[in-house]
Amino acid sequence: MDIAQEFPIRQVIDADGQLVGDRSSVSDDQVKDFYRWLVTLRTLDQRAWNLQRQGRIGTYPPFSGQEAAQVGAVAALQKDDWICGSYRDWAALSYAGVPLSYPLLNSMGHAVAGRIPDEINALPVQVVIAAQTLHAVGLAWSSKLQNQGRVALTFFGDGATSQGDFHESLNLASVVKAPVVFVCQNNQWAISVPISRQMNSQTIAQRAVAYNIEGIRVDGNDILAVYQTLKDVVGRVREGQGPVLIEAVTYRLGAHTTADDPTRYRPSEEEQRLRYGEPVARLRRYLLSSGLLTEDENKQVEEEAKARVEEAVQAAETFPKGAPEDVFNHVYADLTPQLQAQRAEFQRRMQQGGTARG
Amino acid sequence: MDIAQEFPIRQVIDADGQLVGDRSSVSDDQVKDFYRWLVTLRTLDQRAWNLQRQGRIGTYPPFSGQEAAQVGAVAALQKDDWICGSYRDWAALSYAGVPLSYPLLNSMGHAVAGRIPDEINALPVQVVIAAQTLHAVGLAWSSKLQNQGRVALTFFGDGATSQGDFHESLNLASVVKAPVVFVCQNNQWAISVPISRQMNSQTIAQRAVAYNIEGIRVDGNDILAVYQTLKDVVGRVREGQGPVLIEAVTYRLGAHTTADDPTRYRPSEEEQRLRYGEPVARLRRYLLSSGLLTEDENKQVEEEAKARVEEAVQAAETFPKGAPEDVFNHVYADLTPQLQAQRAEFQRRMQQGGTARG
Amino acid sequence: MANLTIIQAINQALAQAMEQDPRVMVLGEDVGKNGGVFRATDGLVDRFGEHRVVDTPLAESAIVGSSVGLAIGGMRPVAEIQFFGFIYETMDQIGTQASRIRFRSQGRYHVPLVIRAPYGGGVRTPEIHSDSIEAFFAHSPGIKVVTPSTPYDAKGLLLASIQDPDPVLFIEPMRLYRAFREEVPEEWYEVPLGKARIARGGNQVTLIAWGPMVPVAEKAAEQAAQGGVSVEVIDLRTLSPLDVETITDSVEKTGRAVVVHEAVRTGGLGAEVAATIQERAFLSLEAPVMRVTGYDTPFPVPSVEDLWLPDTGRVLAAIQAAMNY
Amino acid sequence: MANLTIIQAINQALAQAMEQDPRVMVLGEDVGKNGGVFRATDGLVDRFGEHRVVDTPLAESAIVGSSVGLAIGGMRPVAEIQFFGFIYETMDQIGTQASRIRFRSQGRYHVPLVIRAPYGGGVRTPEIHSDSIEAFFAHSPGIKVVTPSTPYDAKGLLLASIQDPDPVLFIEPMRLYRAFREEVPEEWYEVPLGKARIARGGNQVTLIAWGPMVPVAEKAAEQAAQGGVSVEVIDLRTLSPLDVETITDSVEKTGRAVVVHEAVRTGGLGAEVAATIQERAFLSLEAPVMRVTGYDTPFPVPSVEDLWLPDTGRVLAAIQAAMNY
Ligand SMILES: Cc1ncc(C[n+]2csc(CCOP(=O)(O)OP(=O)(O)O)c2C)c(N)n1
Ligand SMILES: Cc1ncc(C[n+]2csc(CCOP(=O)(O)OP(=O)(O)O)c2C)c(N)n1
Ligand SMILES: [Mg+2]
Ligand SMILES: [Mg+2]
Repeated sequence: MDIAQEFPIRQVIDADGQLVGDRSSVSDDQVKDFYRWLVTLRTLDQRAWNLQRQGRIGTYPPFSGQEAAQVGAVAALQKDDWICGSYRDWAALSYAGVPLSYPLLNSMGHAVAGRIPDEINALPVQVVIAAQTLHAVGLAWSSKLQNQGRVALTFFGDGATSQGDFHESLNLASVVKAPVVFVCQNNQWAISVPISRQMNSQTIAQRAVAYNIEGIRVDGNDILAVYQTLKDVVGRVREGQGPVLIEAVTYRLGAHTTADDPTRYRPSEEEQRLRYGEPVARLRRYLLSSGLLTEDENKQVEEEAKARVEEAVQAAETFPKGAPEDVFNHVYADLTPQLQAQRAEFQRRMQQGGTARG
Repeated sequence: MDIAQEFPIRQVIDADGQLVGDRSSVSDDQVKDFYRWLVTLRTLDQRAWNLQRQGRIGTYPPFSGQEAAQVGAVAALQKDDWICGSYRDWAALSYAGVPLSYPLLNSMGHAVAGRIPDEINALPVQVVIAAQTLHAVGLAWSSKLQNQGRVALTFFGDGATSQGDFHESLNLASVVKAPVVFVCQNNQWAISVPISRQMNSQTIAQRAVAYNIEGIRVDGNDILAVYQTLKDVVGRVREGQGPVLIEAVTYRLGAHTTADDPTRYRPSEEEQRLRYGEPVARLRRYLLSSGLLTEDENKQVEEEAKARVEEAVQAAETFPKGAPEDVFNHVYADLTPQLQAQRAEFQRRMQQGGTARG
Repeated sequence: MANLTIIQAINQALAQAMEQDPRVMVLGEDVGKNGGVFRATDGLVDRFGEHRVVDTPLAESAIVGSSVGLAIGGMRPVAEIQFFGFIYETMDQIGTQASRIRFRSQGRYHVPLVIRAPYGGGVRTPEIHSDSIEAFFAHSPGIKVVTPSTPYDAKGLLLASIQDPDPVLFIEPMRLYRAFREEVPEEWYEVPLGKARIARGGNQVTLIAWGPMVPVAEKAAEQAAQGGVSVEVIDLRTLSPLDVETITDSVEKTGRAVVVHEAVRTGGLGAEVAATIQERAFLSLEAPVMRVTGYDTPFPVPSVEDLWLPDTGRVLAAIQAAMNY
Repeated sequence: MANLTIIQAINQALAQAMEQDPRVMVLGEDVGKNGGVFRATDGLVDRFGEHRVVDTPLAESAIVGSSVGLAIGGMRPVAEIQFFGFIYETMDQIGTQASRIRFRSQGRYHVPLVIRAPYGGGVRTPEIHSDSIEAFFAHSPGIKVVTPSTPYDAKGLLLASIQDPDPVLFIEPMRLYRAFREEVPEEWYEVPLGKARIARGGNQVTLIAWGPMVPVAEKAAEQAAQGGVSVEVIDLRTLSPLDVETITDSVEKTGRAVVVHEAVRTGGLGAEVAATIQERAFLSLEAPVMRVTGYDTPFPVPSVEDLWLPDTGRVLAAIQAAMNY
C-alpha cells in the first residue's frame, strides 16, 4: 500500500499564499473573517506569552501555528455541536464563542475558566492526554441515541495517538457508528518527542485503516483546506456515515508551554524552515497577493486585534477572584456531611485570616 | 484499499484435508508429530471439561479448535524464546514443555500452575485481557538490548485487540523495533461478543497498517500454514525487521469457559458449520487421505493420547497441596514486618484448626 | 412482593429504571444477549433493544470514558465492569474524569453515571476477579461508592444510585448474588445513599461491615450473643461518603468497635473507619478499634481463599479481644 | 561531597546506578534530550546513549507494562511517569501486573522496576498534575512506596530502590526539587527502605509526615517548641511497608500523634497511620490521633491551592488540639 498516495495532504493555499486548490465554497467575506480571527488569536497568544514572562499569568500553552486547524475545524460545526479539546485548544474555544479572557484566566488559576459559557457546547479543556476523545464518542453517541443530529468534534495531538484511549475511542466510535470527527493536530512534537519517535508510521491518517473508517490528511496551516474538508466531513458524519479521522498537519511554532525550552531538543533550523508556511502569514500572503486585502486594511485588522486582546487582558486582570470556599461546592451536587464540616472549618480559618503559608 | 486482497488467508491444507499449498519445509515426521500433539491436547481439553462437570476441577477455559494456532506458533520458536499467553493458551504451554497436569492444577486452584518450570521461558497465563502483550514487548526489547537474539511471541484474542494496551504494545514495539511476534487467535468470539461487534473492520491483520508493520492472516485451523508462516516470520523478526502482527483465523468450538453457556448467544448452526474445518479433524483427513497415517495408526495415536492425559489427571489429582501460608511468601523477596506478623497469626490459626468458614 | 435474590433484585431495578426513564441505558461486556456473566442484565436487551442494552467492545476505559460523554449528553448510563478487578483499567477515566467533570466545569456539567461491578471472594474465581479495591474510590472525591448486602437494599440502593446526579460506583458482592432470598417490593423505592443500616442491635461491641462481610458479621454477632456478648452490626451500605454519625453513635454506646473487610488490611477502608472512630469517639473507647481483614497479599488462588478471607472465627476472636482488652 | 538539591541528587543517583550496572536503563516521556520536564534525567542520554535513556511514545501503560517485561528479561528499568497524576493510566499494569508477577509465578520471576514520579502541590500546576494518590499504592501488595524529603535521602533511597528486587514506586516532592541544598556524598550509599527517619526529637507530640509535608511539619515543630511544646517529627520515607515500630515507639513516648499529608483526607495514608497507632499504642494515647490533610475535594486551581494545602498554621492547631485534649 502506498501511504503517501492513499493519504495525500489536501491543500487549497500553499505556503507561498498561492491558490492551489478550489475555494469556491468559501466567500471572500468568510476568508477575511477567518483572517481577522487568525490575527486576533495570534495576537492573543503572543500577548499571553509575554504576560507569563512578566509574571502576570502562570504556565501557558501557546497555540501559535495551530490557529488554522482549530478555527477551520470549528467553523465547520453547527452551533450546538460538541467540542472536546485539550489544553492547547483555546483558539478553537475562542472562535466558538468563549471570551478571549478565558485562556488568560485559565493560566491565572481561576476556576471559572473551566466553566464554558452555557450557550457553547464544549467541554472544559482536557489535561489528560486523549481522555477527551472518549468523551466525544459518548457525546456523539448520546446525540445519536436521542436523535439530536449533533456531531462531536474532538481535538488531540500527535502524541495523543499513542494512548490506549485514542485506540479505544476510534474502535468504539466505528462500532457504534457514532457521529464523531477526530481531529488530530499533528504539530510534529509532543513536548520534546518528535513524531518520528512517537510512531513508526508515515501518517496519522493511516490509523483509520485499522478501524475501517475514513482517514484524511489536510494541510493544517491552510485554513481553507481545513474548513472545506471539515465542512464536507462534518456533513457526512452528521448524516450517519460514522466517524472520520482527520490529520491536520501543522507545526508548533514555539515552546510546548511557557515552562518549556525547545532549544534543548529541536534544531532552530527546523523552526525557521517551518515558520514560513504558518497559517497567519500564509493567509496574509494570499489575501494581499490576490488583492482581497490591502496593506492598510491589514494594519487595521492588526489594530483591531490588539484592541480586542487588550480588552481581554483587562477583563482577565479585573476578573473577581472566586471565593476560595467554592472548592467545596462542585464536588457533588450536594455537600456531603464531610464536605460540609470541612467547608465550615475552612471558612473559620479564612475568617481568622488563616491564609499564610509556612 | 482492498483489504481482502491485501490480507489473504494463507492456507496449506483446506478444511477437507486437501493439500492446497506448499508444505515442502515440513517433513512427514514433523506433520505426524503435530498430529500426535493435536490429538493429545484435544483429549486433554475434553477430559478437563468432563472433570469440571464432575466437580473435580474448577472453572476451565477450553482451547478446543485453537490447538493448531497455538502449537504451530510455538513450534516455530527456539528453545529460549519468550511466550506470553493468556488463560486459554495451555495448548501452547504444553507443547512448549509445561506438564499436561498444569492446566488441570490451574483449574484446581493450585498456585504451582503459575510457576512455569525453569527451563521454559514463558510467563504464567494472563487473566487481564491484553496485559501480556506489553510484557512481550518489554521482553523482546530486553533481548534486543542484551543482544540475546530471543524473540517474544504473545498470544491474545480477538477481543483483546479492543484494549488500549494492545494498541500501545504495537506502537511501542514498532517504534523500538522490538522482536515481538503478535499472534491474535481470532476465534471470532469474546465470550458472547462476536467479532462483528468487537470491531467494524474486516480483519485484525489490517491493524498492522496503523503501525507500519507487517500484518498477515493465516488459517489458524491449519497447523502447517500456521507453522510455516510463523517459521518465516520468527526468523525475520529475530533478524531485526521489527514486530509482526499475525491473525490466526480460527474458531472457539465450545463455550468460553465451563461457566459459560454459548446457546444463550450464538446459533448452533454456526457451531456445526465451523466445526467441520477444525484443526484435528482436518489434519486427520489430510493424513489419512494422503496415506501418511493408517486408521490403525490413528487408533494408536488416540490410545497414546488417552494414556498421556490419564497420567496428567493422576499427576494433578495426587499433586500435594501447597502450604496455605505460602500465600505470604511471594509478595516480596523478603517478608515485610507486616507480612511476618500476619503469617505468624495465620499459622497460629491453622494450628488451632482454624479452617472452618462461617 | 416477590422473594428475590440479590441478582434478581438488581435485574428488576435495572428493568424498572429503564422502563421509567428512556435516558437510562446499560452498557458493558456481554450485557446483551448473554445477560451479563452473572445474568444481572438478563432479558433487558429483549425488552429494551440493542440501542439501550449495549454489548461494547472489550475495553473498560472506553466503557467508562464514553459513559462520561453519554451522561453529559443527557443519557443515564449504567455501565457494567465485568469484575471489579478489571476496574484498574478505568482508573483514569474514573479518577480524573467521571469524578471531576462537575468540579472542572464548575457545575456546568455533571455525570449521572452508575458503574456496576461484582466483587469479593468466596466464588473460586481466577486471579484478579475477586479483588476488593473499594478503598481507591473512597479516596477519590467526586464519586460515591455503594454496596448492598441484601436483595432489598440491592434494589433500593441501585435505584437511588441511578437517580443520583453524580457518578456512583455500585459494587455487588458476588458470593451473595444467589446466597439467599428476601421479600422485595415490586414497586419503585429508593434506599438513600449515605445512610448505614443497623443490621442488628447490640450494646457491647460495634461490628462494622459491608457487602460480602455482612452475613459473616451477623453470624459472628449471633455466636457472640450465645457467649453473652451483645454486638451491634452496622452494614455501611454507602462506603463514600461514610455515615460517620451512625458509626459514632453506635460506638459511643458500645465503647468497642471491630471493622471487617475482605480487602487487604493496609490502607483498606477499615483504616478510615478506625481513624474516624478514634477521632470522634475517643473518650468512649474501651479498646482500640480492631480490624479483621484480608491479609496484605494479593487475593490468593482458590485452594487458599477460604483460609485467607475473614471468617466468623476471626471476627469472634476480635470481638473477644475487644471485650478483654 | 557537594551541596545538592533534591533534583540534582536524583540525577546523580541515576547516573551512578547506570554507570555501575549496565542493566539499569531510564525510560519515559521526554527523559532523553530534554532531560525530563524537571531535568531529573539531564545529561543522561549523552552519557549513556539512546538505548539506555529512552524517550517513549506518550503511553503510560506501555511505559510500565513494557518495563515489567524489561525487568523480567534482565534489565533494571527506571521508568518516569511525568507527573504522579498520570499514573492513573498505569493502575492496571502496576496493580495487577508489576506488583503480582512474583506472586503469580510463585517466585520464578520478579520485577526489579522503579517507577519515579513527581507529586504534590505548591507549584501551581494545571489540574491533575499535583495529585497525591500514594494511598492507592500503599493498599497494593507487591509494590513498595518510597518518598524522600531531603537531597541526602533522595539519592540514598533511590539507589536502594534501584537495588531492590521488587517494584518500587518512588515519588518525588515537586515543590522540594530545588527548595534547598544539602551535602550529598559523591559515592554510592543507600538509605534502607522500610525505615523512617526521626527528623527532629521531641517528647510531647509525634508529628508524622512525608515528602513535601516534612518541611511544613518541621517548621510547625519549631514554632511549637517556641510555645513550649516538644514535638518529635517522623519522616516516614517509606510509605509501604510502613515503619510501624518507629511510629509506635515515638507515640508510646509522647502519647500524642498528628499525621500530616497533602492527599485528600478520607482514605488517605493518614488513616492507616492513625488506625495503626491506636491499635499499637492505645493505652499510651492522651488524645486521638489527629489528621491534617488536603480536603475531600479534587486538588484545586492554582489560585486556591495555598489555602487548600496543609500549612504550619493548621499543623500547629492540631498540635494544640492534641495537647489540650
Ligand atoms: C496522560 C498524560 N500523560 C502525560 C502528560 C504530560 N504531557 C502534557 S502535554 C504532553 C505532550 C502532548 O503531545 P501532543 O499530544 O502531541 O499534543 P501537543 O502538546 O503537541 O498539542 C505531555 C506528555 C499528560 N498531560 N497526560
Ligand atoms: C481487562 C479484562 N476485562 C474483562 C475480562 C473478562 N473476560 C475474560 S475473557 C473475556 C473475553 C476475551 O475474548 P478474546 O480476547 O477474544 O479471547 P478468547 O476468550 O476468545 O480467547 C472477557 C471479557 C478480563 N479477563 N480482563
Ligand atoms: Mg503534538
Ligand atoms: Mg476470542
